[in-house]
Amino acid sequence: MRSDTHVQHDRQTLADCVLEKTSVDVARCNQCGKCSAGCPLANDMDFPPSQIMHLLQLRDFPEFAEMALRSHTIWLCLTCEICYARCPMEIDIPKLMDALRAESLARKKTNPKAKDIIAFHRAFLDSVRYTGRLFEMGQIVDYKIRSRHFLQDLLQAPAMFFKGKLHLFPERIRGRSLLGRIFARTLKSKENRQ
Amino acid sequence: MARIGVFICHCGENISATVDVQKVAAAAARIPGVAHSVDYKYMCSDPGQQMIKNAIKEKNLTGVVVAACSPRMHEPTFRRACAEAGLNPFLCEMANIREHCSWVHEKSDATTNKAIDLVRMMIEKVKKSKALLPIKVPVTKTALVLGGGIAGIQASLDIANTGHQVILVEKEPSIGGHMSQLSETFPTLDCSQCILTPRMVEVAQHPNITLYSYAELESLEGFIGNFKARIRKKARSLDEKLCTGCGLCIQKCPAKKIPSEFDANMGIRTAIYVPFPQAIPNKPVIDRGHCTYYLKGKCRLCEKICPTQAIRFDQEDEIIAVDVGAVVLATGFDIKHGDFFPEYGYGKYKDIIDGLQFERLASASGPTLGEIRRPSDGKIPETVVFVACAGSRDPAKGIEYCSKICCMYTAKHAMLYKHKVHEGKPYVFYMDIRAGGKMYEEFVRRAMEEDGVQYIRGRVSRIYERNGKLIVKGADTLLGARPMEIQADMVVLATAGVANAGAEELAQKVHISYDAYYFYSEAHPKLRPVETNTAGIFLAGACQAPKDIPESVAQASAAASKVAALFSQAELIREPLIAVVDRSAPPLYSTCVGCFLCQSSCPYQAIEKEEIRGRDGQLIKTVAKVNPGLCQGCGTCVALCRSKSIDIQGFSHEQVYSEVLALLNRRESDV
Amino acid sequence: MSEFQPKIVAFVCNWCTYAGADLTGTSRMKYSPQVSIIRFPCTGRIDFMLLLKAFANGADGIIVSGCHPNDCHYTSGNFHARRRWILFRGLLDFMGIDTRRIEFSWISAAEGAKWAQLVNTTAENIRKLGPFANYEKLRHQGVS
Amino acid sequence: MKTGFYPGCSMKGSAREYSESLLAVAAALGRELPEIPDWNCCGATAAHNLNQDLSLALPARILAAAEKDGMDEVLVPCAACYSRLSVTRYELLQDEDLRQKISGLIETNYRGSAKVLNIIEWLTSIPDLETKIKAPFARRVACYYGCLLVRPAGILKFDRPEEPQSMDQLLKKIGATPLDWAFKTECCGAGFSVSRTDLVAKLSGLILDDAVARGAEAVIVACPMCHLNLDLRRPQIEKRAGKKINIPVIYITQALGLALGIAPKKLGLQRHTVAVKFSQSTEGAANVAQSSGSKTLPGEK
Repeated sequence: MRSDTHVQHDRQTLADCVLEKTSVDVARCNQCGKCSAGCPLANDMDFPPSQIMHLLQLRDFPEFAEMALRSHTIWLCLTCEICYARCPMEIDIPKLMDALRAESLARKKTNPKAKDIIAFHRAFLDSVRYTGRLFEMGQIVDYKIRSRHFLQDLLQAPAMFFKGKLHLFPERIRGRSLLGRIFARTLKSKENRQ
Repeated sequence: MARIGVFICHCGENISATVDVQKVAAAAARIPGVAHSVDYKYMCSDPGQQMIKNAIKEKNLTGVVVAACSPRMHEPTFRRACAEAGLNPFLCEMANIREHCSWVHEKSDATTNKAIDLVRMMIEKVKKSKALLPIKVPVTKTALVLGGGIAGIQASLDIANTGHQVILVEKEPSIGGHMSQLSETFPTLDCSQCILTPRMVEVAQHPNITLYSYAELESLEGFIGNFKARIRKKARSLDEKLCTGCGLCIQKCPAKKIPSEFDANMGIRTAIYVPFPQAIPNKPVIDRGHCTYYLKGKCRLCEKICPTQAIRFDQEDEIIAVDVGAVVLATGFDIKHGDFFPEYGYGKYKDIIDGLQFERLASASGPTLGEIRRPSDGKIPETVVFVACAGSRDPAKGIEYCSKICCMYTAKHAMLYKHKVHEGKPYVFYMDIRAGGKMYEEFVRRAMEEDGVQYIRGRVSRIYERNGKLIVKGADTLLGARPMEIQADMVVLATAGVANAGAEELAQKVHISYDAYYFYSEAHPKLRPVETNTAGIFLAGACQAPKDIPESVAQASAAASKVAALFSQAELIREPLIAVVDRSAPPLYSTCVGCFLCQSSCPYQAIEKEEIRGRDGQLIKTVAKVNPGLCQGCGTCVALCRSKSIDIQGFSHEQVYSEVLALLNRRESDV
Repeated sequence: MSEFQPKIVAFVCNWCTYAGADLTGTSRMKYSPQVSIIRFPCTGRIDFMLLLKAFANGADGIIVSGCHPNDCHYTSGNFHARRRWILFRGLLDFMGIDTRRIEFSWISAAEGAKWAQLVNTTAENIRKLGPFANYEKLRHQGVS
Repeated sequence: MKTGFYPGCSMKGSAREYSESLLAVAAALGRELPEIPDWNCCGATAAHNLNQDLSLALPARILAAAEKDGMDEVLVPCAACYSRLSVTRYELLQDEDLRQKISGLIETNYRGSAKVLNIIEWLTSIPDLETKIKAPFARRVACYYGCLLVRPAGILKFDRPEEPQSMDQLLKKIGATPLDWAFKTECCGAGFSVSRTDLVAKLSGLILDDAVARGAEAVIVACPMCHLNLDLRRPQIEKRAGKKINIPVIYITQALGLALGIAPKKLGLQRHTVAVKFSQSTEGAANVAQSSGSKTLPGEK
């Protein structure tokens, strides 16, 4: 049960927590490293995927689980699924990454380097939440405020605009109120934090 | 009326200390049918045994119960004593009043009473016991060996050298198997053919060995000591007696560009061919799939050129029936081929080859005469990447097990490459190095230390071609799993060792069990490693699991010794404690209703169908029949039988029921 | 003997449990004498009519024990026994026999201590359950 | 058989030429593509990065809407949306409890009747497409599948995750020469287009490099995100690579549109950052493409 997730932190190991929520079993990993070898961003990660697996495998060492939760890796994962496609043990690593991101957020242990990425995701979702669809212009602006990267893309935005790719006003769908409720039920509630 | 003799042993103090043996003897004496009841210090001693023998003679006893230690200890002793006194040994039973009574309970009436119970049980059992005669099975002292690889060769020679006949069947045109394809062998690096070919010649010349090459097992019936095998000798399209193996036909054959199986498709051969120069027998075969005559209806060059007119285009397959007493399966293994590794481009890029193909490249008799030249353009590769565990330990590719031989042969390959191409750069991607074996670890160390092979700990993620180079994307998990790229000229995949294509079909033909990967199952993983569950059929070599040469040879000799032991007596003598289907007078003949539930439950295929026919030869009913040669006496069929028509001697319904009743219906007089 | 002393029959296979019980003896471990062993080549041989027979003749409890799964001397006998036991349990219920009166277990030739323990716990349980009173009924049902 | 159409947000904005060309093609082929009424965003990467239930609820609402509108299948041209919708359908059909939970969240009972189609499945399903070709698209093309069109293969059951062929087959039909290249399914950087442009520049750079090296005249895509990264982010890519890269990136529907003889303007080709023009003769590099690549190829440093 998710409601007592926070209690569980102390007793339940991160590996068990992941297993329970995603049925991905890190014990299956035999550390062959094929995932890391094929991961497009392994070089930019602090821990390539196979090492994240191992951090969780040593389940009796919370300090390692901590490293996984605070890692930059989980936010750099592009969910390109190449690791899953090639894993000899057929372990759904992307799903595991999703779970780790959720835990990292829930336990307020997100890696500072990931702030831009998280900011972008948040901006994206807010745009969807209030209009029902992604309002790119609005999102970019929102993102800039959150990330404080005011100058980025300044060169390209106008070009996009003149090519008719950026609208100044968002499209709004009728089902907005329902969306509002969906967001409220999911994002806000601790119940389903994952 | 039964006349049972009961003998209570004190076993020194071991029994008498806690059990009142006199009381037991007295109680036994009161049981109906007991003609003689005594106790003695050491029943197993000579005087003790003598007591029994005398009593049998003097009191002409119809049965004997010895209450002493565990039957697992002395049952043979006392049964022998009875036999010597002229009493059928199976009319002698033991009551275990030591291990199961005196040693495990305190001194008390309860303990003594239990001893009495145990004795009474055995008395009642013996009353129902029948005299049994040991089963004698005649043995045909000829062995059939399937597969002419190193395992089959070794087994055949060992059996033949014990003076018994051997029929060796090989499906290829020549014996030699995979070992004959190898260049050099780890860990000594001696040339494979140099050590193998003498053995092959020995087989050819051995007076006790009949070799059928280019032949396969058609069918196998019967049971241990008495198999009937039918062998299909495939049409070689020539008369072997006339052919001298001069090879003129091969030189003249116009169809020259056929990929050679022996060279793992790295070389070519003609349509009429011998797989390799040292082939045994050194007589060609016409490959009808490629021969111009069979395809186009004309040519027959070989026929014209042959000095002894040995060619026979109209020759047909021949079926040979043989009687054999034992079978040794040495059908070997294969390595995984085909498009099962798209991320590596295996089968797509010419310069990605498998282990056997590298062996042919490195072999002095191979298509490149031992020079390491890559298939695509014949260039000498400057950088070669060896990938271990290519398909092994990889459930996603359907293989969970470790193929065992790859670690060693990969080290060998890297070494051989370095020895032949001094400036060459060999890299090995590995997961673990499994070098258990005499001089194996040292061998791998040599590859690393002396030949400078660079080992990278990790699986390769992907291989693709770019500008004539093979880009190998890997990562070293010992270096933080950082991805790395190697630009290779050639890649050698140590693809998984798998069972032969025909393995399953053959196993069903000879009724043996096999595992999920179609490797043959041994009777016991530790204690019966070369036997199968079917008596008289033995295993040797890689058909049981991936194995290297030393192991295959060792197992082959083990199988041979099992066969020799079987052939050492004129008849197979076995304890008669086996199942039997009842027979009764006409018109019933048997209570068996022919449901054959027993047949499906028998782990030994020991139950056959028997047709009962009247004098007019017309079928009356089909009933079950137990093959005494195969039955091991587990009794599973007995418990399953719906009409209670099948029973097991020595543990018959009558016997066990009376044991139960005797135990539970203790009469006051007994105590 | 004021206390109720149950009669317990043990049906065991020759290769694992019988040898295990021998080991209990050679290592001089003690257990209660209410249990007597009947030897079979394999648990696969044990016809469950025998168990009914035993109950019908006043057995208070029964132990069935053989080789561990995959250790069967005859490769698959113990699996047959297990499958049959699962069916038989239902039959027992139907006949109004408390299934707790039968102990089904695997004991290897090396588990002498486990045998002693099994016997003692079973004897204790049966003692708690009391004598198997209605075996007379079984007789009327014609089992005997 | 009613086939609905889910454009997804980007096809209304940054990728509008994708929907323009799709609708033009659909019209030319005489196919109806009604939009799912009042559709919402699928949540894309952001949703499943932050919250699983949300990442299922958003697509579920879309599919439920399609069902309510009586659609038997839904064409989802955006590979990213296609992935989200497919995964959602799969997971909810796998797990009844989850299905009910999500149905509760979206206040509609989602049944899972409507099948999810990607652009290639849809185009392949069109009978004798070859016969409708007016101006064969006779170019050497690098078919770029990206990630989400073929992975996770177990769920999508579309094409194999290594060396997929479906798009190549389709391009052959319209007269193009698909090349055998190495980056068919490597990731372009996807959702990092804004937040980590540096990484996108790197990954997309590698992809374009290989396409050019093999002598491709165009990269064909079926995903707005891939297009955004390979086309709109070209300045950043070139800046990082320190060289000019001219190869255009074309939506599969645009290529088909050209082959069907539809005016480039109607296909929105003018909206690209990288001008769509084909320079050198087809012949020259054609045999380069065939060769095992042992000699250095044009565009290779």
